[in-house]
Amino acid sequence: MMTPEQLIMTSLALPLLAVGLVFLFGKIPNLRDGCSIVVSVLLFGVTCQLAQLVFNGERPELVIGEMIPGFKIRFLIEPLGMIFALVASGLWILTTIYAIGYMRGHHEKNQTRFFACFAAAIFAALSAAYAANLLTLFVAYEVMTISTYPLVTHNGDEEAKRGGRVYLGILISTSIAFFLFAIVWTGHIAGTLDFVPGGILQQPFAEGKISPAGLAALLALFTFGIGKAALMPFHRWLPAAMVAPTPVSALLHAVAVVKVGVFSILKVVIYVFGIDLIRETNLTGSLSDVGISDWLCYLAAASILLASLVAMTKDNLKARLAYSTISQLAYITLGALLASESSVIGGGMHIVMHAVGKITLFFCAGAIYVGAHKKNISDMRGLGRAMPLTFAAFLVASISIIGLPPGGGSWSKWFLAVGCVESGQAWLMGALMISSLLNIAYLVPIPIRAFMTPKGEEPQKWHEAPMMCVVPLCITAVGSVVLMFFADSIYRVLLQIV
Amino acid sequence: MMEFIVIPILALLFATAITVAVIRNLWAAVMFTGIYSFLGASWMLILDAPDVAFTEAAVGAGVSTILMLATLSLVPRSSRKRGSISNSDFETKDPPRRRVISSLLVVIGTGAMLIYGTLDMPLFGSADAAIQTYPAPSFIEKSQTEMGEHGLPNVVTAVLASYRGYDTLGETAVIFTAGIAVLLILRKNKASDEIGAGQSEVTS
Amino acid sequence: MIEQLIQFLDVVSKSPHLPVLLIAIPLVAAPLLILIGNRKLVQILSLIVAWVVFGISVAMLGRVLATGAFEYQLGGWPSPYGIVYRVDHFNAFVMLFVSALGALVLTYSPPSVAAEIPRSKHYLFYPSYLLCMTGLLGMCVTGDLFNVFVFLEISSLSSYALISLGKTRRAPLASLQYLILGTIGATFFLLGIGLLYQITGTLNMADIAEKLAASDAKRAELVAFAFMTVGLFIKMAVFPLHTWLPNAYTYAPSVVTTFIAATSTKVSVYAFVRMVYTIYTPKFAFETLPLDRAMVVLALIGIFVASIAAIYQTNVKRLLAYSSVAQIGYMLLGIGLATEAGVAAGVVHMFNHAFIKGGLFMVVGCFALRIGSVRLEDWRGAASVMPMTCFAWAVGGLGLIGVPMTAGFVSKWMLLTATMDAGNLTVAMLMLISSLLAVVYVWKVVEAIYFSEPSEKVKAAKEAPLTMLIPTYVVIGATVVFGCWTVYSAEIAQLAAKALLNASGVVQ
Amino acid sequence: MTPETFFGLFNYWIVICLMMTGFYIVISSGNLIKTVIGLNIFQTSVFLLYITMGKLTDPVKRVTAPILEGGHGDSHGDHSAHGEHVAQVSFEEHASEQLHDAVKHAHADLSEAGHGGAEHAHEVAEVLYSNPLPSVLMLTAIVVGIATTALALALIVRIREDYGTIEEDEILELDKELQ
Repeated sequence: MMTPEQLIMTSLALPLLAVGLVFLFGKIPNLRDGCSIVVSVLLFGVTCQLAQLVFNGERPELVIGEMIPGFKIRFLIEPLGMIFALVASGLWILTTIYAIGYMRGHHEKNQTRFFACFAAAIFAALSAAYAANLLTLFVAYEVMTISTYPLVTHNGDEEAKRGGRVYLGILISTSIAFFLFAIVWTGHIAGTLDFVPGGILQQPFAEGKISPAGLAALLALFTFGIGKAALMPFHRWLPAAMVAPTPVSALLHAVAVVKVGVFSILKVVIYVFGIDLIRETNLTGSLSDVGISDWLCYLAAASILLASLVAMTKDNLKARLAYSTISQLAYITLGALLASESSVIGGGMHIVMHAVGKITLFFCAGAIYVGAHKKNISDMRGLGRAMPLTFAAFLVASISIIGLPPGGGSWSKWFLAVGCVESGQAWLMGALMISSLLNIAYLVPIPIRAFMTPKGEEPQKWHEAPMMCVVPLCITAVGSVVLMFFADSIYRVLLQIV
Repeated sequence: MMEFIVIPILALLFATAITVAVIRNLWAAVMFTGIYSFLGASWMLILDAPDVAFTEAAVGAGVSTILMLATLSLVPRSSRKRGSISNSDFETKDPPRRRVISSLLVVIGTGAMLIYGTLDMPLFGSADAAIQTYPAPSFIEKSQTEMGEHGLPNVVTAVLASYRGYDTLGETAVIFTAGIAVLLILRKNKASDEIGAGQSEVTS
Repeated sequence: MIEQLIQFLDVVSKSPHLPVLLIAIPLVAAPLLILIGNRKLVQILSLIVAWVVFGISVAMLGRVLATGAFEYQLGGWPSPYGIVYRVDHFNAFVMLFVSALGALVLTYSPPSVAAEIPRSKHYLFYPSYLLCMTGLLGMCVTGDLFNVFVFLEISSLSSYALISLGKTRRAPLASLQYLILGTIGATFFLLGIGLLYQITGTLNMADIAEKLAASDAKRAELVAFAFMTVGLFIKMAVFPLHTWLPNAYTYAPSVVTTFIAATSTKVSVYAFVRMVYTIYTPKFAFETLPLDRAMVVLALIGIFVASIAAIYQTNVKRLLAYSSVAQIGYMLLGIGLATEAGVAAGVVHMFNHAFIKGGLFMVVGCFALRIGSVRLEDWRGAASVMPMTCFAWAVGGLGLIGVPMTAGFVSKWMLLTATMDAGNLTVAMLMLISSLLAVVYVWKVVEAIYFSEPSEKVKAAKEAPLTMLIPTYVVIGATVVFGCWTVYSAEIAQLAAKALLNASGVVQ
Repeated sequence: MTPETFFGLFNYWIVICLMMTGFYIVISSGNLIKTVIGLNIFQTSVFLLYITMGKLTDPVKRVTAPILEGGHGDSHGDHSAHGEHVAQVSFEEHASEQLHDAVKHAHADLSEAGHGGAEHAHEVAEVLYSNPLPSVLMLTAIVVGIATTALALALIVRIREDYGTIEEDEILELDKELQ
């Protein structure tokens, strides 16, 4: 049995080991891909062990050392991070299996680079999940940006290059110009960068080291600086990243990358500001009651609606899913910024629910592409008969994303709605409701049309994608329903943090 | 008495400098530079610095003038102007007006700043200037006692060889560097060299 | 960890003559090498000399870390009569990276030199290189102001010669342009020394500092300061006195560019810091004179203008040259803060940037050797034939941008923290935004080499030789190592900053 | 400003004017050789400034170059002919200067214990020396200067070989044509 410290170390080392093995066996595809799968299963095992500890109230810690004089790279696992790590590592197994099927079925080049970068991105996701301070989080965040860039530009054509440029440009610029600035500013005011329950800014605020306006500015810097949360107007990178192969879109742009973004925002809200500070601080004193996060909440709500509307106009399936992701991420950001207990719990829970649901949708999109070479929704009429499993999974996952029972998403949306009321912004609930309706409008017709419309002209060409693609998507689809019944345990775990 | 010698020298120095600035013929400019160095050397002699004066006369007025004349006479005709050496090759063009004005502004600014700085300087020749009182005992006394039997009567030489010997070593290194440099620059590439001078190859 | 190293170095560094050996060995070796004249032998011997010099620097740093600053009186003459070499944390640190890069670049050089410099000149090239390194080290080690001038000239003259060796006819012209500006700078510096000498009667830096504190010749002090500053700013290539640098870096042979870009401007920055913090006081420089504001403005304008200029370059050497001008701005920003954190940030950026820029120019040298061009359009698609070289560029480029886990991030972080602690939020913000420009010019190259169809020249090329790749990877690797582990970079820089500020009477 | 200060600083100002003339030539000239000439004059003037600083004058005592006169040590028999010559020259210079000063201050000078008059000038046993250090420094600087000049000229020869001209604007024009 390993000590908690060793467990953390192992769980961080395993993805790196995978990077090494993938490069080492780059010439022998079967061995290379075998290694990926074995390592991912091992990693999930280790993460589960850690989760057991964390959910029982322990807080395992690992200090790597000083990266910059006075600032340490340190990991400390708390429940929110643990949940995120579980989701990322668990879905990594499925994605790896799926990716092997997809990449081979598609005869992609540079598969070695692909799998290596993939493992590196998982490493970054886990580091971010375990980060004990803002510096560690930032380092992990940037490592993730860099390691996913080659994945986005994987195809190497002009379109991929353009997509990569937007991706890197927005993520790096926002992170350096805003996020880094906000971190250093926080350090300057608070004297520490550690994540502390209750926040580290309360004390300096009470001492008058920062004004309410300053606090509001700092919060805005964090919110925009964490560009991976794809809050409008810094959302363009996400559709741009859709030029990547579908497994990348699935794991990274539905799970790891974007979830690192919203996860970071939640962390900042809970452990740097402290939800009390955000909820109780007014910009203008007693006269009118303008909270420091209010305008950001409105922006998030607008982002939810706008992204949904844009999604409706997209015919390309992946683009539609990308805008749907932007919209769903804004739910989580909104939950964080509302800074009430329920909204934060709802945000945290939505990380899980949305991850499982959205990865299913992307898997389906990939499977459709592999099986039928269709990218556009308008071409998918009647496909459902040839690919029943895929479209069934699509339907189930859509229900979860929309927030209808029996999808897991119904719980997280419920908590978010309650959060709106708790923090006195009940009318924002309206935005959530309208958006859910929009979700129905842009997601449900896809499987419906695929099943209902009579067959097209060339049915013989269509068939289900290879088993390695179909099995993972079925598992995740089932998962998104099963989560409905585990929402209670997630709730109880998350209750520890607020 | 001294003024009678100094004033003409200074006047001449100044006149020479101005002449060099305005004259267009390069041969003449070089000769006037030599004269300038020579006049400077004379003044140094009056200022109690015979060693420097002689070095300046030899190096500044002598060697450097010769080098410049040699440079001027090394005139490999350009392909465009093949033919006899015409005197016009050695006429410089007047700088454009804008450059003259901006240069003058820079120079006047710099000069004014320096003059501002001199306002705090000890007066010429004053004995209580820091430079004359510090360090005590002075180099002159010190060199005599410390050097013992080796005490050179010429304190400049003594200091050069002892206290500031490493400046002298550095000075030798400078000359040596310049020597290598000139060799490197002027040495023709041998036929055995794989790469040519690559005059025609322009990488930018 | 640090104690063990100190113990080891303590044994090595017992010799009291280390500071003079540092200068004397290469200075004596250079003429001997020319007498030897054999191309291969000269190459090997100069390599040995360079590594010995590096060893001495390491030993000196070890000694400083163990026992603090120490002095060496040349010829046994004490100050103010004789010349004194003084080694403290700051210059030991600067000498360490100057000699390290000097040795590494020399190790890397043979194939590149063979390709770019005529064979018959090799036996002159290596001694010139050693002399240039000696000059730079001499400027650091000496505690005598006039001696600084002498060494400045040694390094300058040899760099003029080295730059003029470039293949194209523009190299001599670039060299002459540098010579003219450089000589103006050096003469200004000499003038400043003269004024200081006249009001203090001494040339020893510590001595001058003492006398200046008591002196009331404020106007002369100020003018001396101004002239020395302008002189050094020219050598540092501070905007707008940087005009010599892009041409010089572009047209010099790759090895020369690498060495000069990595070390030369940093040593001038060193001299400037010495002047401000050891000879004068930061109080004088930043309160009596508003030099800090002027420096912030110059630095920021310089960073923006040079970075934008870099974006538009199609010649990679010139691109990096403009980037160098911009990076000097960051060092100035840190130094101008006059706080311990600020100076430490400036100093550590000297160190980090030396490695980053050195590494990147080494990569350029590899490309120049195999592709025969430094134009970006000829590098297109190089990743397919030169994967190792291209990867080195990517890593070095990330360092230049300042991505976490590279040395550039450490400097950026420290600089930002220091600026913020000094209460200058606007400057901190502008600094961050300016650093985004680096993303554009670095990534322009990354895209070209990784995601383009190979150009004709690339198709004929092959991977750079190992003798060049290994030193390149050592330097590039160092940028990553010093990005994650800062015991020997940032922590020494902090010690140096502390010592400097304590010496100049700034209460912390 | 008193006339005394004015005359005391006058020498420096002259040197500064010379220096600035040199500097002007450097920055205004488009001809490479002319630029080098300018550098030469600029540097020479800086040497003059140093030397001016080192000079010592004294109303009474004799001031000479820092070359010790005979009888001072017992072991200077082997000094060079060059040194001897210099010593003599400066001695003569300063003898005349001394005479002049002595006359000027003859009646005002009370510190010489009642002695007055021109004839006493020769009785002053003590000799003052100008500061040798500026000379030492400038010897080094002159050598540095000539090294720079030589290097610059070598570069100019190369440039003229390559471009056929030494006018800066023509060279830039030629480079532009090629691009």
